[in-house]
Amino acid sequence: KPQSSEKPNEENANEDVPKEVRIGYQVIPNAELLAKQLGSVEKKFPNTKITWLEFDSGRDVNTAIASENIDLGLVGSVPLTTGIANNLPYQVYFIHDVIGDAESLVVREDTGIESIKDVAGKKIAVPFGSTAHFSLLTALNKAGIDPNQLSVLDMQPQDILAAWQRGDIDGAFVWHPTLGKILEDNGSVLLSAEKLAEEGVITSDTGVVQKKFADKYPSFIKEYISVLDESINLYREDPKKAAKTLAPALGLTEEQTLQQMEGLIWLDYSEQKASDYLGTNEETGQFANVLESTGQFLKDQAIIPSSPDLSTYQSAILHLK
Amino acid sequence: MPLNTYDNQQAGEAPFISLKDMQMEYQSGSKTLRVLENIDLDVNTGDFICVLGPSGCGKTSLLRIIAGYENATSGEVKIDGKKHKGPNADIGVVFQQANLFPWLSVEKNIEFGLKMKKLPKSERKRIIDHYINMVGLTEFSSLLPHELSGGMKQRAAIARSLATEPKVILMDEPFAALDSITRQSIQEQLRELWKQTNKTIFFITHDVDEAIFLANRIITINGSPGTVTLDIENPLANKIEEASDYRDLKGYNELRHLLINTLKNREAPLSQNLIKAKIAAAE
Amino acid sequence: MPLNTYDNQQAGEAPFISLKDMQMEYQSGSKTLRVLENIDLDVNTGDFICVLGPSGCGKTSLLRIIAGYENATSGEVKIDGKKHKGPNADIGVVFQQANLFPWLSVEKNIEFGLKMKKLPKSERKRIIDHYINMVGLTEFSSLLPHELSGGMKQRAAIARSLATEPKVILMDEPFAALDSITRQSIQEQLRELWKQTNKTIFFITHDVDEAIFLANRIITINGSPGTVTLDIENPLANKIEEASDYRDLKGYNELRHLLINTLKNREAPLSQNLIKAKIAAAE
Amino acid sequence: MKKKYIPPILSISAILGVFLIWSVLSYFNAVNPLFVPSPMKLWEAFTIILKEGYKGNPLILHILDSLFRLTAAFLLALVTAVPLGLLSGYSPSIRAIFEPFIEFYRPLPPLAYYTLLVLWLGIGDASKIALLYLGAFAPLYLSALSGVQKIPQHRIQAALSLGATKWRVFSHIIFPSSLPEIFTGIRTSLGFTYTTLVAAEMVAATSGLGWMVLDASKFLRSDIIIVGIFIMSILAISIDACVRLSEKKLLPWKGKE
Amino acid sequence: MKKKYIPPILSISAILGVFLIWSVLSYFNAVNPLFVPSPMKLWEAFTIILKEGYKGNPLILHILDSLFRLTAAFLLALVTAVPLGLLSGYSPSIRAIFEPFIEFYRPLPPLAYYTLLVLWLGIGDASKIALLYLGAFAPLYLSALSGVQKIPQHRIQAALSLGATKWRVFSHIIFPSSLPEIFTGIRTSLGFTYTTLVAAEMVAATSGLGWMVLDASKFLRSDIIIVGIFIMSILAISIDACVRLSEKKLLPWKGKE
Ligand SMILES: Nc1ncnc2c1ncn2[C@@H]1O[C@H](COP(=O)(O)OP(=O)(O)OP(=O)(O)O)[C@@H](O)[C@H]1O
Ligand SMILES: Nc1ncnc2c1ncn2[C@@H]1O[C@H](COP(=O)(O)OP(=O)(O)OP(=O)(O)O)[C@@H](O)[C@H]1O
Ligand SMILES: [Mg+2]
Ligand SMILES: [Mg+2]
Repeated sequence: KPQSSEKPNEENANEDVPKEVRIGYQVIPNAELLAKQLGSVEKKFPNTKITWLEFDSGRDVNTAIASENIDLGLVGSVPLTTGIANNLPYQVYFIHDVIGDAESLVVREDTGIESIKDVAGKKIAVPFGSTAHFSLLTALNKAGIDPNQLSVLDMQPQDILAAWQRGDIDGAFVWHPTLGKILEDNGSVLLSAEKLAEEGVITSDTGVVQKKFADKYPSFIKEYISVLDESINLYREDPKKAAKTLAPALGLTEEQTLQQMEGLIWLDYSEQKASDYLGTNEETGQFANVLESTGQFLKDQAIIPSSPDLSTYQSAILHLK
Repeated sequence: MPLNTYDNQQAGEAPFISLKDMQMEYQSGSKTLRVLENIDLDVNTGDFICVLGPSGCGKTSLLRIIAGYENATSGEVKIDGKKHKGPNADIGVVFQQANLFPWLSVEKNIEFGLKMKKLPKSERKRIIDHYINMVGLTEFSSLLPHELSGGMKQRAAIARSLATEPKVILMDEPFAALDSITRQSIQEQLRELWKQTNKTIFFITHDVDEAIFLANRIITINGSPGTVTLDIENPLANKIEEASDYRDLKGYNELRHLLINTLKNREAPLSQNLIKAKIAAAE
Repeated sequence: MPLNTYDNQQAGEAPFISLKDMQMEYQSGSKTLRVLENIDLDVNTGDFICVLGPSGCGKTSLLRIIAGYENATSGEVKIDGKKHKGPNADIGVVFQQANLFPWLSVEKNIEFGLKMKKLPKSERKRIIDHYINMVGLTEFSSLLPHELSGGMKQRAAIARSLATEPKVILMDEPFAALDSITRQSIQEQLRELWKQTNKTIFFITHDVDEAIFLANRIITINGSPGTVTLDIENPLANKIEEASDYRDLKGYNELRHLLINTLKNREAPLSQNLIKAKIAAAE
Repeated sequence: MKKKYIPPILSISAILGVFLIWSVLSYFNAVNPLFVPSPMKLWEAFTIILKEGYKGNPLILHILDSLFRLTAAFLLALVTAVPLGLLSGYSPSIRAIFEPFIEFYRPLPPLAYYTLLVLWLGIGDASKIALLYLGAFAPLYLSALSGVQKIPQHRIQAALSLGATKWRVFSHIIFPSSLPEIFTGIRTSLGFTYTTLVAAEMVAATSGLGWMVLDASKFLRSDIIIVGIFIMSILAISIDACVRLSEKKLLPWKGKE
Repeated sequence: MKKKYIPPILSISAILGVFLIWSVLSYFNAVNPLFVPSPMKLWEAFTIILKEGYKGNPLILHILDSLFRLTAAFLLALVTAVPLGLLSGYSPSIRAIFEPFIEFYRPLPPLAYYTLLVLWLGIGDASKIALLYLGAFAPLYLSALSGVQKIPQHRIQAALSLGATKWRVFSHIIFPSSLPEIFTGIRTSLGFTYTTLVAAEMVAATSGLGWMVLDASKFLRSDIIIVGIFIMSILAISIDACVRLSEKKLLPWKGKE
């Protein structure tokens, strides 16, 4: 069990330090991955065993949270909405990144698709249940296209790549590294998450924490956030160096890494406390509203059966003193 | 009309197996098939009984009831004066097919019953050696059953039954699967063994010659449902050994015809005295 | 020393099957096992030959060579004067186990060979009806083999072999699996059939009585490798029918002893004349 | 007499018992409904997808889509694997040519080569059917092969002695003789193919029972997952029952040779 | 004499032929190397992962991790399924209690319930082993059951007539008599369990052969996928050969009763 012993430790000072913390991360160029690469989490908590577990979808992170296998995790805002709607016992403590160019709708150059209106009748692939899925559906909705007018295919990124190479699909809403690879192969960006964000359709990758863990070790989270903040500062000061550190984890060159990092917006914790995002105890942030509208949209699209009201989303955001 | 002309040799002793007015029925689907009827039979210690009868008359059923594998539908089945308590080591059985345990060597097969009796190891060894020698398998004691010929398997099965020293041995056409030469030699061995040990043997066969050669008492079962139609002492029993070929013995042909005709139901069953007279006349 | 005392009944005709100095060897691993040696044998049209021999002497091997399933290692095997061309419809075979095609009804099984011959449907029907009636299975013609008893299966197999009208029928202990009463009746039928049709039959058995009852010519094979040790006319062949029990016939016991002793190799093989004399003396 | 009723009664009691415990636990909220939804909730989920379908397609369409893929793959396997297996049993040379490849792929987890199939055949039904086909192929091939090998030699000899030619032996003896084994192979093959159904519907599907369960798992819909599982199980048991029934009809002599 | 060498020669020729065609096509770039990498490239990929491992873990560790999961699951299944199967064969009541549940889950695709297993047992080895365990369980159970049912009645009666008690019949007759069937079940079970290996390593694994292939497919590394497939196949064939060998040693009487 993660929370180590239930009984209080002998030494008062150590009361708040967990013996082991299990972090479910995903390979996305953000501050958490940077901190992992630098080993700064381990440095910060010398008395805690840090276990990193790699996940490749928000679905598995949700499942791992539900089965209490991880304490901290990273999920996209859409799986997060699904999780909250299913009463998963977790709270958002951090926004790792707001998705910009890093998730885009790419179409083949030879299909003649020039605007979102042209996708009717085409084959567009997207991993279902992901932020990209949500972005695609929202974009279609905004353009007044019924998803039934085209075929939206449920595919994992690697399958998208394979299908693209074979010419089986006309376009895909997907993230890196698949995004980079299909762009190189006669792909052009039709629409990006950044563009949608400008229209108020925000998608992001969030850090979630097991509720029990948050109640028990608030100061750990605080300090973990400070580690993330350090990473963000490092990136801001020396993006090249950050890219160099991340490149091996992504299996890319430094330039490619840097390019991908630019597709994501990194916010430090103080920025996140603004009312546009997480907010504070006193002033509720807009992020809960984003989640609420995401949930509402998913429900309207009959993707999830029901979405809770705003207060549920609000209480799923952790405000640290 | 069952006919019981056999006069008890050891009239003083109580019979070891005793069936009284026994009936046997099988349920097949919704139909009831009566297989045996009005069976009255006493088996005495030391008897070598051969049971003859046409196919399907209920010989095997009778044996299974005595072995305790099946319960009679009605009537009394007593072993040693007590109600039958199911299959047990007092009643040995040798089946038509040798039926050895295929994962045990000849030796281990014979040891099985002794282990069940919880005899100490040295004792077991002694008994195994004795019986394995008796059936002439000493050289083959460590072979597995599938490495033996049909006759060898059957001999091992007999040794296995004997080793536990049951009070009676039931045999269901044990030699039917053997070729005629092996068969003859194993018949001779069984006869010898019976003489030496004075075991009680209940032996089913459909071969009239086999019955004449082996038994000191011959029973025929007939009809449907089967009943005991003849139960006689074998008049040739004591002369078999002396003769070079028992088929040349006086009275052999008469006995043979009598048995065959009884089996075919052509001749009315005769009384024991009449049979004796007939055979005597032939001599 | 092979001994061939049989004098050809139809000396004018060439024998249908003719083996000359035939040897048979099996390769088992690196060893060579010689099974048959110096076999000289002529089978004439109309013969009913019974082959006797102890287990393993090579009877089945001989039959398989004649059937064309196996090639002799050396020597000559001629059918109808020509080199053997493999199994074909001229040489019918009846196996020890009935060996019917389990997915075909009795009727269809019998039809199989006729279909292979590409006979027209009406013709097939006629032949099937004839043979199915001959073996007494008319009522059971549409049953599948697994619905028949052992004896019925064997009869169907015989009908199947006969229907294609082979020139010779080879039978390998066809009645070994039957109980004695069924066996006796089917033996009688086979004998009858042979008389009616004058078919050539080559019949393997290990039962001396069966050979005496059926054959007009008896061959014994002995030793290892097996050779023909006796080849005689059956002196009782013509008297069998008249007698109520052929075992009561004069000469029966002598013939029986002769055969058994030859099989046991106790007595030196006799010449045909000596045998005739011996049997005549007994009469 | 009454003894024969005991087992079915026990079976039914065991099933009811589990349902009861499940209902009671659910009722008192003793288990997280996310892990084990209550029977009531399952029933609701079932009636909803029955009425409204799942993600735009009616339930029956999901079932039919899956069945179509299964059937197509299975029939394809039947008409290729069985003749090849029979020929392999008849001719050691043919067997020698094909067997190394079959033995090579046979033990592989289908998911290991699925990506390759998608690369080769695309994302349409072709790759899905190919995956199921490969699952169905090996058991059918092996059963036909072993069917031929188990034919008693004397049966073939009997046919030859009745005048059959080599080709007639193949069509009239080898084939019908192998049918019982082939039927066993059909059941194994269908069973194995069925277990790869979900894997086959992982890529680029938007219909099918397997896809439904996978999609539900993305949205933590344990109720739909479990309903899907029930439907799959019932479907599989029905398919197997049909095969068994037709086996009994077609091969009354099976096991009684 | 020479005839018996023909089939192996044909097998080897067939394999070499395929390699040759493959090499030639690759050499002339007739096929997209993404779809079918050249044999050379595979060999390179193999030597690299042999020397440097794959994603931080040496190749042997991937193999051992997979083997550990397989073995743990299989042994667990062996010690539970076999006794339960034997008991079910011996007592119709026990069978009646367990069979509905086994029949229910048996035909299910493992991926259908994998999400539930992860929810219940977490993302660690527990859920992976459970998935493999369920795959291994049913064939073992069924084989033990059918093993008991195939024991000739007269064998049990013989034991009783030799003085065996009911319990001794179970341990001394039922168990050894069922061993041949159980061994067949072991082979089926191992084969089936093996095919779920990749599925079991789909969630939150960072080692194992299955994970390696899946991870490689994320980056479309066809070379690694195919190398992984080769390793898996060779491993499976070796495992099966071991089982067959020990079967021959332990049960010389199998098939010759
Ligand atoms: N378990 C059973 N259920 C129903 N009927 C049975 C059963 N066992 C035997 N029968 C029937 O009982 C009758 C007698 O069978 P049994 O085996 O005792 O005959 P048998 O005299 O031993 O014959 P055989 O000489 O052929 O062995 C037969 O008609 C048989 O079909
Ligand atoms: N295919 C074979 N390979 C090797 N040896 C064989 C083969 N067939 C028969 N034999 C051997 O040849 C010998 C003669 O066998 P065959 O079957 O001809 O005897 P048989 O006289 O028919 O015996 P039985 O009366 O027992 O049927 C035996 O020792 C047997 O082991
Ligand atoms: Mg009987
Ligand atoms: Mg023979």
